[in-house]
Amino acid sequence: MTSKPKNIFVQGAISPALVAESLEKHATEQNIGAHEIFLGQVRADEIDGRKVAAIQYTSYESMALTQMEEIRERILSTYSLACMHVYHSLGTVRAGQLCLFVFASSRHRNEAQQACRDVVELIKKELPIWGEEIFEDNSSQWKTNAFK
Amino acid sequence: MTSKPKNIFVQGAISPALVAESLEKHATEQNIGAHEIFLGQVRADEIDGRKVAAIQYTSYESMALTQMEEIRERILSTYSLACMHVYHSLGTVRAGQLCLFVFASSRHRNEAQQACRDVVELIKKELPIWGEEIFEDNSSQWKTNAFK
Amino acid sequence: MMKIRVLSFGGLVEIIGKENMIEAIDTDQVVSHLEQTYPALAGRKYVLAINEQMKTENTLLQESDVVALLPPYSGG
Amino acid sequence: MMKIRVLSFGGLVEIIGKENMIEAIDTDQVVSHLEQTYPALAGRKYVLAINEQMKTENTLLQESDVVALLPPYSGG
Repeated sequence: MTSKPKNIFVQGAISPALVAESLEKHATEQNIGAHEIFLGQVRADEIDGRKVAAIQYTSYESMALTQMEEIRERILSTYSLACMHVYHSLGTVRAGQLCLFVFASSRHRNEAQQACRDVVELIKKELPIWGEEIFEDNSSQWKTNAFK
Repeated sequence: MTSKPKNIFVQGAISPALVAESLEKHATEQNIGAHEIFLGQVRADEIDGRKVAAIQYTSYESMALTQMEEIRERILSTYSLACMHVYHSLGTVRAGQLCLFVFASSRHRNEAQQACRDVVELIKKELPIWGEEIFEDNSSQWKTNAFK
Repeated sequence: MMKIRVLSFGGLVEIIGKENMIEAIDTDQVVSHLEQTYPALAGRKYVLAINEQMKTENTLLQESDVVALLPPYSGG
Repeated sequence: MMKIRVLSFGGLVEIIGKENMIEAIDTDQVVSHLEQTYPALAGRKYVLAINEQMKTENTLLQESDVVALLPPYSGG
């Protein structure tokens, strides 16, 4: 890879306005027929009687961006997409706020739907990102992605 | 069915701002972990040398809303969702504008993803809605949904 | 003989108009009467609904029934 | 003997800190030296990366290499 990988990281929560802006940007591309969007939101899970107030995200950023470029290339060579955008939070994201935003657009819906699904799966599996659940009593616990 | 079915119809194009608003409304629901969103956009297809400028949507509205209630019940009994929203345009939607917005939220991503996919499929297959493609030269042609 | 309200949608509106009142005792009669008046309807693809319920077989009609001619859908 | 830069992430930071300089010729030595200094590291689940590339087998190191200890991911 010669070009600098595209940044996907956002400090803090992802704003719903970013989703609207991304859609507006693609209103001029007249060969797009379908947008598929996935958003991850922090749940106020209760674990052993303690309620999650926020998740604090950290990452091995340079490695994550390189890995993301590889995922992007894999997806773009598998599906015929007009575009694909990914945003992931770093730092604190409170319960109810958004931490992941995946956006895929294509001519027909199948491509965008499958691509979006695969990308979310690969992000969770392959990007060196860690989330620490911060409970309301200020105790904390490191999350581990379960794959079902 | 005793209750009045929920309206899904929007006059003209669906605004990207509606997507942001829908997300904002669910920021307080702290047991949602995933939002899956599908958006249909009018393509400027070229058919026999004529370019699509807009699609004009009409519907057998009362029947469509009843059918949509049935789809909704089927989906909610199949998948465990926190919520599901559907918006479809009536009237004129220009190329590059949005005509369909499906929104499904759930605790874990699989449910929302599958539900969103099924709902889009069922909307195209079962709702009495018709789209007439209006070309730039003002000629027109009725669309037919192809299922691949 | 009763007059039945018949609605049409999509491309069929250009052929038979949005609404017709047709004298008929069943759906087969509705179709044949419409085809007599609007020959271009013959050969067009559509399904019938009575009171918003799809019907695939010939069905007896009642005064208050609303019949709808639905060409292939193209929503979404 | 060279000093290798070792980064750690996630829950491992609480055990060994964000960064260590470890004298080692290969990754096995990195791990055993870290476990000597920080006994709590033993038994923890993680994989190793050298210069951002995952390595599953013991690998010889060069002066400029950056080794990273990556516990199970939990992004998304």
